[in-house]
Amino acid sequence: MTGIFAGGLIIIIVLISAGHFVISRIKPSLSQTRIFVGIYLLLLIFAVAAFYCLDKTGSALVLENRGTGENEFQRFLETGRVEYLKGLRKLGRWSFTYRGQDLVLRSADKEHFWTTVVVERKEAGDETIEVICYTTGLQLPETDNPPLVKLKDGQLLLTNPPPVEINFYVAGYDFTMTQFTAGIDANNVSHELAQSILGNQIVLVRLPGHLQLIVDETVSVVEQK
Amino acid sequence: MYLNADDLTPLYMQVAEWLELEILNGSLQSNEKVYSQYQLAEMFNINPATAAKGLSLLAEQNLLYKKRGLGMFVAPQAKEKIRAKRIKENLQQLVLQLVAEAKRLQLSQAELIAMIKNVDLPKEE
Amino acid sequence: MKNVECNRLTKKYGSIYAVNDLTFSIPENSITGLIGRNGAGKTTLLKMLAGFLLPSGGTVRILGQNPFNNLQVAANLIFIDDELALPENMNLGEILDTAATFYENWQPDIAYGLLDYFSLDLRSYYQQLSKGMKSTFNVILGIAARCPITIFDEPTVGMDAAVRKDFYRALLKDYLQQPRTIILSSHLLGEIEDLLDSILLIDAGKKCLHLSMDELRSYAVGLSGNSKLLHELVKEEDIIFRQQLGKDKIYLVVRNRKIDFSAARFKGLEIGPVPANDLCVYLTAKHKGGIDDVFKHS
Amino acid sequence: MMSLSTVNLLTNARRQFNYKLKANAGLFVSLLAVQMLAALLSANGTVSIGWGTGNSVAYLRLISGDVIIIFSLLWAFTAGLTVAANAQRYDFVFVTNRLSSNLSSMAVLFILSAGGGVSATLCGILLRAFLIITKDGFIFTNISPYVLLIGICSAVLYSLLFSAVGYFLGILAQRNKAYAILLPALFLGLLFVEARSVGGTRHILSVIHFFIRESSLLIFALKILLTVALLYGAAILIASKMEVRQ
Repeated sequence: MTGIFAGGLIIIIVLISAGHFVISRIKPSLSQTRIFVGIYLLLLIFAVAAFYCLDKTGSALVLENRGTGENEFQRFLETGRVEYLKGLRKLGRWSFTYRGQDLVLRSADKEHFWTTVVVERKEAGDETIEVICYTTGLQLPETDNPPLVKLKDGQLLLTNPPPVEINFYVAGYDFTMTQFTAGIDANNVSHELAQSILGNQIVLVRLPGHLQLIVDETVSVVEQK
Repeated sequence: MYLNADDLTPLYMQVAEWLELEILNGSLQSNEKVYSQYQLAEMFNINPATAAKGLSLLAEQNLLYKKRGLGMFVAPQAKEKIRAKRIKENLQQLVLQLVAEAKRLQLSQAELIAMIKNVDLPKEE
Repeated sequence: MKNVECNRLTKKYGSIYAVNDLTFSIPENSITGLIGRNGAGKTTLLKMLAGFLLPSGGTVRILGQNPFNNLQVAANLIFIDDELALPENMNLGEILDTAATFYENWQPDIAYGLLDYFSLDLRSYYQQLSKGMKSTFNVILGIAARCPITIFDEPTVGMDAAVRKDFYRALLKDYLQQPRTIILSSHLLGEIEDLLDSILLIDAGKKCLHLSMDELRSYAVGLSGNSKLLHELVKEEDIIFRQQLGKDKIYLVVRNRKIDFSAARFKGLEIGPVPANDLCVYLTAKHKGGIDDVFKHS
Repeated sequence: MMSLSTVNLLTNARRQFNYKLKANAGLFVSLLAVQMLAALLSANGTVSIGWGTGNSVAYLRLISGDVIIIFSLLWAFTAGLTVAANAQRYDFVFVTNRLSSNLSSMAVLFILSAGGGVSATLCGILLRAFLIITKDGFIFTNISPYVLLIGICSAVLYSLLFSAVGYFLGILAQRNKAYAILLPALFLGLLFVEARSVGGTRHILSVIHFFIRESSLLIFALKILLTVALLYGAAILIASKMEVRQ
């Protein structure tokens, strides 16, 4: 640790010397200095004004209020009860009329279906199958990536959505701020944040009570208790 | 105006001499105020102390007199005194040298006098 | 009142004496020339007077106070040397305006007037000026500041003859308007001779002479004539300079002891004054025969 | 007799301050350059963390003004060095003495540090504002004006400390050029000794912890101001017997 620290300090000293060399060669006149500094000050003031005036509600993430989501998701997996998940959003909803006695639930393309499926039983005799896709993630265009759901020949076919990569910029406090506030240090933000941004998707399948469900090995299902 | 820097006569004496000439040629009349040491210093580009020394040299010879708070003035008989002094000191010295040189060159007295008579000075304005 | 007083002032660098046991004083309102050859210790002496350097021995008093690290002395003293360390980002006009805030007697009209006269642009930068123009700007600062103690160390380096002449005249005119104590150092006396009240001649850090200009002019006489005859008349220790003129004719510069040489005049002895500048050169020369001594035996 | 000027120390220090602020104004431009460079380096984020939910991956790029502030602190250090070197060169052209020169240097460094600290923090805001406008998928912690003020105060205090250290070392180096080589060598030597003594006393680390582990802004300010006062006091003592080499 101290070794890294010493190495870092050596780099800093080298940086200082190099910087000092360059800085001592920057020799703007007094009038040029006034112009530069004036423009820079205006830019900073403008930036601060912009920062506080911009509409940030769309993508605002108040990190402090965001739970990790891990425990809730665990409880949800144990119980299958959707109400354990906070901040659920509907991504998609499908409804089918089905009169068959049994139903095969499988992934459409032999691949494993990534999203957890929760099965809820309705009363018997209902002839509709409802499929709702939920997410705990943020409402961003990129995260709204629901799977495809089809009903065909007595099979409920689930297709993984095309994979997406989402890039986020997360700005926390500067170290000068975190030292005196218990705020978020951007450098301490870890996977949990990424997880809470992307969130967990679930597919809720509401089936008539009498329906015999055959689950293919390509799908993981949680039965609601 | 410049004093002759190559002349080895001390500067203050050169100043005094210049003032004497001014009195002689009538630029400075009797009882007229003479230049102050500062004016002289500026005119000749010299230290004012040097100029003051030139003035006091003339004052010592009673060619100038001092009025308290007003400065130096030309003494009433200054012109005559200067004339007498210069005849006695300068002219006689020059004549002596003149005669000595004539003698060295074996010039007769008559020839020398003729030479003197023939000198045609440009008229002073 | 003595504005500048030095008592046994010494400055040593290692084992070398830059200034060695100098004792002198300068009265207020006078112009003093500090004359000496290159390396005689002029700059070291002046920097001690200005309070920049700490003496190794002896004392300096400026206006009755020790000048080192002394704000009151600094407020009344300006030291101008041949290249001032001025900020590179400020133009001449800005520097003049800054100087005006520091010196209570500052004369803006004279400063701007001189700048204009010497064709220096207010918007130009000091580091871009030629050597001579830098010197010109320096002396403008020195004159316009009107400090009771004004020190110029080799102020005319790089100036051409016309500018030098104008500078001396400007200095004199300003001195006449506002007399003060001016110390002017130079390795040559010739140009400044007429301006001076007195001269302080130093050689190898030691004081050679401190005389008024008139005393200096009668300090020595030049004699030329038969060498045998001259050596009978003159004591060896009085000889300042010796030059062989012909086979047995010699030119001597000797200390003026008010000896009546008139009797010798008839034996072909010529007596004349010695120019002050030459005298200073002779007095600070290592050899009484000057450069000729080097070639004597060849 | 020409009337002599008398001058009050503080009056003179104020004149020197005005003069030196102009003479050292170039430092503001180098600050600007340093912050722009740091902002540019920070614009792509520092660490990237990925999180996948099977078919989706989120990459997080962490943005903060830390690099800008650290660069600005290094600038403050060199500003201290520069002001010390320039004091030796420029101050004595005009009326001054050592105390006045030091006092005005401190005032100049105070202004420079304030400028450095404020602009470093605001430059961080500029960076955030820039990213909000130009990048999609931007998520940030809302910095309340109160937190911003705390950030500015602490950045200014850090800058004061760095500039005072630079000034002290600069004066030491002016006193004797050998220090310019000796001190960094000594410092590095100490670092290596510390690096090797695993469980031993770690002075440098504890000095750093003394400042960075302080969570009360008030006590932090006291610590900084006390250290800065000690450094300046030492600088004044060292400088008082120094000759001026123009």
